[in-house]
Amino acid sequence: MKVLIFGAARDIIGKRELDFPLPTNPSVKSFRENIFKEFPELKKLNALAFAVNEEYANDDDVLKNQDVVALIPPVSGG
Amino acid sequence: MKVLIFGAARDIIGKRELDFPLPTNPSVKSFRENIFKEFPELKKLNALAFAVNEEYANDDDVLKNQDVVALIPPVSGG
Amino acid sequence: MKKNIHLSAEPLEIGTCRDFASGNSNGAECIFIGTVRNATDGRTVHQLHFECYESMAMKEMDKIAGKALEQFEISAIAIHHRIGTLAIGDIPVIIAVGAAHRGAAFSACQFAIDTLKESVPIWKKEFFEDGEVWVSAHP
Amino acid sequence: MKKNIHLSAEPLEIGTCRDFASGNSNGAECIFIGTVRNATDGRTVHQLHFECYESMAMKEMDKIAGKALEQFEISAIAIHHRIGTLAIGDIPVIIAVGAAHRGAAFSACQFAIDTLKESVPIWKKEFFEDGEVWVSAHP
Repeated sequence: MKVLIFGAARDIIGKRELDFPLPTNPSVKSFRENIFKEFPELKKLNALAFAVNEEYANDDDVLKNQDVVALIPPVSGG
Repeated sequence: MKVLIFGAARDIIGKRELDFPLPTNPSVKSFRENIFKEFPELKKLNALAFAVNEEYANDDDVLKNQDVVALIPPVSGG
Repeated sequence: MKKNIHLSAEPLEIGTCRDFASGNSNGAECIFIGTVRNATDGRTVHQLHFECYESMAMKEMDKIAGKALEQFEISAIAIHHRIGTLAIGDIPVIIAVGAAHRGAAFSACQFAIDTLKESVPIWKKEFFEDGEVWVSAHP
Repeated sequence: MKKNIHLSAEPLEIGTCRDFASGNSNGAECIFIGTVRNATDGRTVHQLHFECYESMAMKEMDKIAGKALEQFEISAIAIHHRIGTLAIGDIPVIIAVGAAHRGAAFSACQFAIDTLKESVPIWKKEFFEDGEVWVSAHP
């Protein structure tokens, strides 16, 4: 699964993009648990949302291998 | 007393300016009664406020001969 | 604490108002622009004429700017009003407000235009195909 | 029903936004301009850097414009956001709204900037004399 990484999350992971394995139970929730395990510093963010194919995702949403997931730290545009 | 006349009030009175006698009891209220007597059409306006020396006036305010009174029909700027 | 009041028969300029409201401590500017609509209650408007009690209108606009600076956390406000004859699309009024934060900029700008419409001695006459009328004058 | 969305590394233009929001049936336009402030919580800011998830940011801004047109009686809305490096006084965002009446113009404009700040994937890094920080990222 392709993972895009922005803002403060990128400073933690050190990359703009990752290839990350689809979780066994392919929910957004499982993905979050796995990525937090791999990069525990992400827990220090105020919040971390996820987008799947350019739309905000919910915990229960199901992921597929060809999805593009994005890590969305707290936004601060405007 | 000098009286300035604007907007719809001017269409009724037909003048931009009037010389009008100071009322015997020189309150704004008396002035209103007198000018309404002279130009009854003014009663057809939605409202008519009075300014004395460029400030909105109250019924009880006392007028002097050298004051400049203005007839202020409903404003519609902006 | 800055205010700028302008009443003129010449076209108003958004850039001038904005320049006035700008400042390095601002994070937000809110600009209100009134424009002459092509219709009122479904009737086609051809043009407008604004007249004013100039000296008092300047005083009342200055009061509004002063109150806005008192009541809201803003750094500057410009209130510009045009008088004379205006065509569709012309701009009778511009209010520009600068502030550190957007909430105050929006609130002060809306307060200023709402209050201007209530208290500033300016009168608008609308010209329709079949006549003309002083706005709000009659029931 | 018109919306105009723009995301660019080039300076934003108020006139372009206003032109888009204008129209002969409008009586009111509300323009919000975000500007780079010289300080945050008393610390001097030297510059800002905005990065974004471009394709998603465009979609989210488009949704905001669509919702504004649905929820308020407005005729047009332009939402322009800048990315890249900005200096004090530069403009990261402009939102321009045109409407028949001013209430809707103010409400829609404020709704749009409030929602943009909540949902559009754009991130701001502030550069101070002694370091840099992603705004709101950490407690």
